[in-house]
Amino acid sequence: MIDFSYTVWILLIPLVMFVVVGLFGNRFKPIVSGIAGTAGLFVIWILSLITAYKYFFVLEKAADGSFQKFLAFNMRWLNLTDTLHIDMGVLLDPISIMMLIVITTVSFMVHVYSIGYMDGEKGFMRFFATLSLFSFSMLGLVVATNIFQMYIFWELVGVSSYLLIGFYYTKDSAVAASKKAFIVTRFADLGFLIGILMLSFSTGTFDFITLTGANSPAFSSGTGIMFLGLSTMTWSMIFIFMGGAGKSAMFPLHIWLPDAMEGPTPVSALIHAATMVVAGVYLVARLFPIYIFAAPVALDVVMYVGAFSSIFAAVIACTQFDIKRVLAYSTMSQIGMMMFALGVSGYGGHEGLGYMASMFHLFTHAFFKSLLFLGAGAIIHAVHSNVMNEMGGLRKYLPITHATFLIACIAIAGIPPLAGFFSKDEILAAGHEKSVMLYWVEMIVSGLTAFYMFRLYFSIFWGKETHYHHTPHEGSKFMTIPLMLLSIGALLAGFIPFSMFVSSDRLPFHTALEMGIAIPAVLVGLTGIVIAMLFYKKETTVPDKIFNALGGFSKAAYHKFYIDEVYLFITKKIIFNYVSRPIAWFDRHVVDGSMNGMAYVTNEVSDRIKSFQSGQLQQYALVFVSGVVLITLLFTYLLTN
Amino acid sequence: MSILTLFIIIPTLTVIGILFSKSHIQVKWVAVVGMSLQLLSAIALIFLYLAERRAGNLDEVLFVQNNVWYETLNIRFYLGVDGVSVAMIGLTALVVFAGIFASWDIVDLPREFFTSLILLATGVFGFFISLDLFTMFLFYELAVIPMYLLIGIWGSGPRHYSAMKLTLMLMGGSAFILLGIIGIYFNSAPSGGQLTFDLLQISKQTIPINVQLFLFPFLFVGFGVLGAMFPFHTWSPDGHASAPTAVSMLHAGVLMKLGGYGCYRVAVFLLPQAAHQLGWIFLILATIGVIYGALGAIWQKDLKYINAYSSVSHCALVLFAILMFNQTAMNGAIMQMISHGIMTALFFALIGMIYGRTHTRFINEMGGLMKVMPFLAVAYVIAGLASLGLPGFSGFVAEMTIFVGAFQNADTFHRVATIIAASSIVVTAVYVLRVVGVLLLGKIKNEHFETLPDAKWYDKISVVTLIFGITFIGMAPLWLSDMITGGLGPIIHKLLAAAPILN
Amino acid sequence: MFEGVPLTWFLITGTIMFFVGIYGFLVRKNLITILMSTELILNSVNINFVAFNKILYPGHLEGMFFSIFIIAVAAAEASVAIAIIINIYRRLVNIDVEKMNEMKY
Amino acid sequence: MLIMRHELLLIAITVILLIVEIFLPDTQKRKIILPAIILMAAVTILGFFPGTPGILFGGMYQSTQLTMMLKNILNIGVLIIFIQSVDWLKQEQNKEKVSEFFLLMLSTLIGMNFMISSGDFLMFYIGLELATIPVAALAAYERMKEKSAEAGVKLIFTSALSSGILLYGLSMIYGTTGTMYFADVAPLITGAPLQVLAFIFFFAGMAFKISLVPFHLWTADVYEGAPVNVASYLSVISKGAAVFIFTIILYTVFYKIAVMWSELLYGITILTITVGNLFAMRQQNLKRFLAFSSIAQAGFILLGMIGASQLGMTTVIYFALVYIFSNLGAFGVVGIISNRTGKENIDDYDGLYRTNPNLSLVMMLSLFSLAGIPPLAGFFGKFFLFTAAAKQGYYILVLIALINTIISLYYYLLVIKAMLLNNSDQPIARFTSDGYTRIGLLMCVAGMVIIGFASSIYEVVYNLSYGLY
Repeated sequence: MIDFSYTVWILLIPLVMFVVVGLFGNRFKPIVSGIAGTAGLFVIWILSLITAYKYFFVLEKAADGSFQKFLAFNMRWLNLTDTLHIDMGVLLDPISIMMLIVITTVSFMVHVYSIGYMDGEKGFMRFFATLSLFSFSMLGLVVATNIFQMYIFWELVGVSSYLLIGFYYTKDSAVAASKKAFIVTRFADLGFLIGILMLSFSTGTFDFITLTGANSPAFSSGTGIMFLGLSTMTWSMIFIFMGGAGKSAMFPLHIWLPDAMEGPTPVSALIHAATMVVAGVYLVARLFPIYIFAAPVALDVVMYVGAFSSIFAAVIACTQFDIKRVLAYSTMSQIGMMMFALGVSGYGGHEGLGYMASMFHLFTHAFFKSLLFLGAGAIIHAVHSNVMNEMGGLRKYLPITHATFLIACIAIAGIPPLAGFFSKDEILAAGHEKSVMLYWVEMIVSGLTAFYMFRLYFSIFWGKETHYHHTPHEGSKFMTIPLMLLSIGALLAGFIPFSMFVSSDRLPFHTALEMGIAIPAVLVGLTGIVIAMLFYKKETTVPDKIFNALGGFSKAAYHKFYIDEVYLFITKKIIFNYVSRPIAWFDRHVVDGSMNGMAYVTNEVSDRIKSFQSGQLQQYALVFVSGVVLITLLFTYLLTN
Repeated sequence: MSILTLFIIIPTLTVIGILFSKSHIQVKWVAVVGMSLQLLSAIALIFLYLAERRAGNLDEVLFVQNNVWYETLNIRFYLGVDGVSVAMIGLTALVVFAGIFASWDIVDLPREFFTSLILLATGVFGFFISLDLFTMFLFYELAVIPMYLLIGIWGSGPRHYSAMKLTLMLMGGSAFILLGIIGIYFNSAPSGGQLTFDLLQISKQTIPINVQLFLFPFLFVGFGVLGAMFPFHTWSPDGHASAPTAVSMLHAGVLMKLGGYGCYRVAVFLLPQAAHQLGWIFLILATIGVIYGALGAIWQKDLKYINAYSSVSHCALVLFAILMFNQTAMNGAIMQMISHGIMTALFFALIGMIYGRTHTRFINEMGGLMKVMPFLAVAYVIAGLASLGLPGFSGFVAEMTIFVGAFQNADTFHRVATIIAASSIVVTAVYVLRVVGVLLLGKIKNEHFETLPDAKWYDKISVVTLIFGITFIGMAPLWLSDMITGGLGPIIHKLLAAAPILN
Repeated sequence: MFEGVPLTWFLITGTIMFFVGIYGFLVRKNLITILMSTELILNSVNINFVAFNKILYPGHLEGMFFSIFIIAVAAAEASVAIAIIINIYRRLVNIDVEKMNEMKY
Repeated sequence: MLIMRHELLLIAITVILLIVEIFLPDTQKRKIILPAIILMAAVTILGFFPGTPGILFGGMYQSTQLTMMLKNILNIGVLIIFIQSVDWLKQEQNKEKVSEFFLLMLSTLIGMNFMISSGDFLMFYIGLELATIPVAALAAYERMKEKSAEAGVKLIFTSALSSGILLYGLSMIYGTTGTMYFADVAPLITGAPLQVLAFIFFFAGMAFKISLVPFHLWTADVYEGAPVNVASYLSVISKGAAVFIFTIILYTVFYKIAVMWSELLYGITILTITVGNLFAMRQQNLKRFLAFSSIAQAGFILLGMIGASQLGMTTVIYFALVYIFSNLGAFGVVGIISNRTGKENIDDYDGLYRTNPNLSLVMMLSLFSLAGIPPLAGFFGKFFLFTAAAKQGYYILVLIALINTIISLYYYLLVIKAMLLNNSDQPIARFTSDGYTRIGLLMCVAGMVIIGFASSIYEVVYNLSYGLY
């Protein structure tokens, strides 16, 4: 057995970086923080690659030929009950290692890119410190050995996301967006927490290996009907999925994601495209055995939510003009597809194709989506705007960006042989096996994806010639090199025989392209591209006409179907004005009033009885004598009874 | 003489030293030296305690000092600590230490200020180490009274009203406690023998159930008032709002913990049957308090009010956890006390420092302070994050322990209460982020604020000490949790014996 | 001399005197008259003591002694009272009890 | 002779002072102050030497360890009052009548001593009157002040009425039992209607002395009108002595109808504490304020009496001891400020701490002690009183009393608020008090601080006390 305990350093190095840069960063020049953070990331990137190599190619497989799932490191962190305790450790299995690769790669690229992008920004040091914190949290999340550790890091990525979205803290919109992101995900996390409580109470453990093992207590306990005809385990899984849905921006908890684009673009690339937002997918995948064996209803929920979110977001993406928002809705749509894939999946071998497809798409998506964001960053950096109407014809000024952006667009549109094609194809194949209707929904999403991506592409790089104040130019080497490296990933990632490494039961299996699915998908994608080209390559009025023709629907889509307004109504109007304010009033006037009332009554009584003390000697004597008489009468009464 | 007597002797000597100090500076330094010694003794106590336990000492309480005081009434000067009290002492020492630095700016009557502050601390220390109900009560009242002067003289706003209200409400609570204590005393030997105030000895008796049912509400409400139990919490917002910085810190950080600790150590421990029978009433109140305080905080505009309502919510969580009657939840309750103690002290320290610079506490009038005073702002963000239960800070550990513990009660009533209480974490996030957003981020609203200075060295000592406290516990909670669990044994045992059906 | 006069007669006399005294104390406005009323009360007590002693417990003289002491104390009391009244008169030129209400509430 | 030690010593110094006084010219009367204090101190100290218990005059006078201790307590109180009075006595208007003050006070003290030692209602009555009549003269001491005269009138007349009623009660007791000796009366108390009536009359008379509601109305006016030191004498010494003897009589003479008087005390306690507090909270004049506060305190003392046990009696005596120190502390401060500035209102005390910190501190401690705040002795006293009442199962009564402590705390805090919290444009100017006042106040503070911690005092009291059963 190879010793993997060094993997704990993958967690510790970013943490140390965070502390060191955070506390002492301002003693040095800003660039030092950037270099230090990047160097740390480089080290753990290498470590992750080594780990992956050793795990997949060197480590012996288990007796049944599957990849092992084991604790590389573990320590007791907190004792709760006799059976429940929170541990901190590193769990290695195919998906956690896959995630390690994704996170460290993208994170490293983003670090390098940021040195260029953030150059001269105020708070450079703060940026890198928080980025390290995020890397630490995200890595901790994926290697979590138990669900509580995952929850802990889950919260931590939430806060790093909060800090990074609100990086430009003097901008009110950024502050509002960060707040929104945190609170919405926090609300979802409440569901996660309740789910954990229910799950752990039924099973008596937090441990992933026990929970998802063959003899998991989750399969046998908590099966009784609890509420609305569903079992405890189903409810707990639905609650846990609520947490995942919040972080992964599934409908209706997605509202924070578009706003989160207020953060610096590298952050959007890292957190809101490649890593944190897929945590929900990862969570479901992590607990997949429980979903499939103990809570199939919850898995159906995952499927429907995923499918709906993907089409919902794709429609909105077609109507947006802010390039980062388009990408954000695209992200939401793609994650919806991953969720959908998990939802349709079965367990074991080819049955578990959806599971594999989901992970595969997660993997490829990370490359081309972060590439898209970084490209968008380069564009914004060049033209100082993120509204696509103010752009056009940029291919002349930004050749490298143009090329890489195009690669990413083709990849996400699902055109072979780029990465997106392979993973999307598997998803559609898995979907087709489960539900034909949803398969066609995803097919439409696929087409829409191609359309809005190329709408974006053509509007930016072709279209009308816009006059710029300053001639746009490429960023520094720090920015262009990561773009090129990532585009290699976007080009080639699809060729990895993913099912040989990642599968629902950790047993490798073979997959082949199903032409019956691949060909229609490619055709749909191409259709989308062609339409986009017709509409946007030259400046035309066709899109506007169509937009107007669709009337209310397109308007609603443009306004993101008014979900934000609903939330705003609930929070601002109902909670703030109709709950909190009355409570504050109630507290002041009723609760406190009753306390003050007691004092008032005492005072009043005191005032009323003052006339007894009239100063008249004879009245004193009268009271005296009446006292005696009263007591006598009282005792007469008492004695006669 | 046990090490515990130090915790009374040191503050007493400090007070004497302060009274004989010549200048204002000297007063402060005497206070600093005294309270540093106190902090060191507290740390030493923690280590000694852990060492003793590791050496296999299984006594219920350690470092016992037991002297007869009033022989005929069997009143004793009886000191001793278990894991819970050691933890509380650590908390107190830390907060007091930070409090001294936070009040470095006091110019008006500093001698009196520090005297009162340390007297208050003495009361708190004495309360936590006493094992005799009489001495416990004595220290309890000793801790409450200096509050009046501290708020009344050095406070702000409607300080006279607030001070009076706070004192009267707390003394009202203590009147209830007194009745409860006397009632327990006269039933402390149900099978004959000498009556006693000795907590441990009483805990080994079973007080007749009808007596328990009579006394329990008095004791629980009495301590609950100090623990800001709904609906007896209204002294807290007013009191905090008017109090000077260090007093708010000590008050919310430590004094309010006396309430929770008393509920746990006296009401529940000595009257377990009644606790089982009547606990549900107070559980409802506590649950209401958790969510009510949090929702109430959203609308407030004054920083101190926000934090006061937040304290109501957090302290209600302590009572909530105590009333869950199992080891995990109680452990969480104690941790929540410690966590909230440090955290809220940090909050009040920062609010005080910000107020000292901007001269307003209304969040609408401020904004963008991050730019002007980054140290204080970052510390405030940290405090806020700790308050909303972020992992890595003590609040998370405590809250999660409470929720997991509370969830072990499998009936619907407790479940619903738990879920309602748990939902407060969202509401907490709302108000914390609202404050952070309006106060620290965004643009600077008042140009006068552009030139305000950041934290001074003494501010930094105070803030860093407290931040260290919350992060240390938040990162490595195991020792604390285990230490507390060790102290919980007898009470859990007693509760289980009281209700065999439980669990 | 008292043979044949039953105890109740004395007691009734005493009681009447007592209440007359109290009545006088309550309604008279002149301090001197009020002082006289208190003397009435004390004398009613004397009657009681003497009557009880003579008729019920003739063996001892406790009641007699008591009344003698009461008379003596009453004299002392009266002297102090009158001294104060004179002082009042000097200050107010008036000894109306209702005028003495400077301190109240 | 040793049996009557206390009384004889007091009589001796009274006579000595009287003789000295005769030979002093009118302008030199002040010279008597120091000898008086020294003699009183000597008497106080001599009183503490162990004495022989015994009875005299065929049982009319009885001296026990308990009564000796009670007399010692009173001696201490009077000594403190003497010391505190010096500053006032040295004022110009009192120059001719300094010696009267001491002589009258000593006479009342002698009366009280006899009262406490009485074994017979006759002795009790004589002691009582001796303890009352000179006080009326003292209340009217300031001849030039209308208020003082009014106080004298109110005191002497209500006291005459109350002793009339008390005597009427005694006459009925005599009628039903045929004797006035405590020891002989006790077994003959059967609870017959006439005896109950007699007890009520007797009770009313005593309640007047202790100023229990509704027999308390004279208190505030007299305290306000009388010189401060006389008021403090009335509030602690007179009241203390009456409480002592009343407890003794209740426990030794009327124990057979204990059920009855417990019920009576129950109601009176609630009334006294509540009414006392409700009036006290609205006072402006500090003497009046302290008068009502002392009424409420008397109500608390009843809690111990109602305890009707050894514990009960101990707590009564112990509390009275504590109360003497606390109240004298408060009165001492009021007195010196009144002497120096003539200001007696709470408002006048605004900002006092800034100008006269030490006086304010003493005042604060005294008020805290009265309110029952630890670690001052008042806390212990009150705690024990509650314990005594709770021992008999009067939990509801204790609860009501406890709620009343909140009100009392409120008004005590009002004074503290004035002194420490309020700021004033024209605070009482800074002044240095004389040595006597300082010693007097220091004794009070020492008492307040030490008595609580020194549990041996409590134990001594406990061992000498006795209960009903």
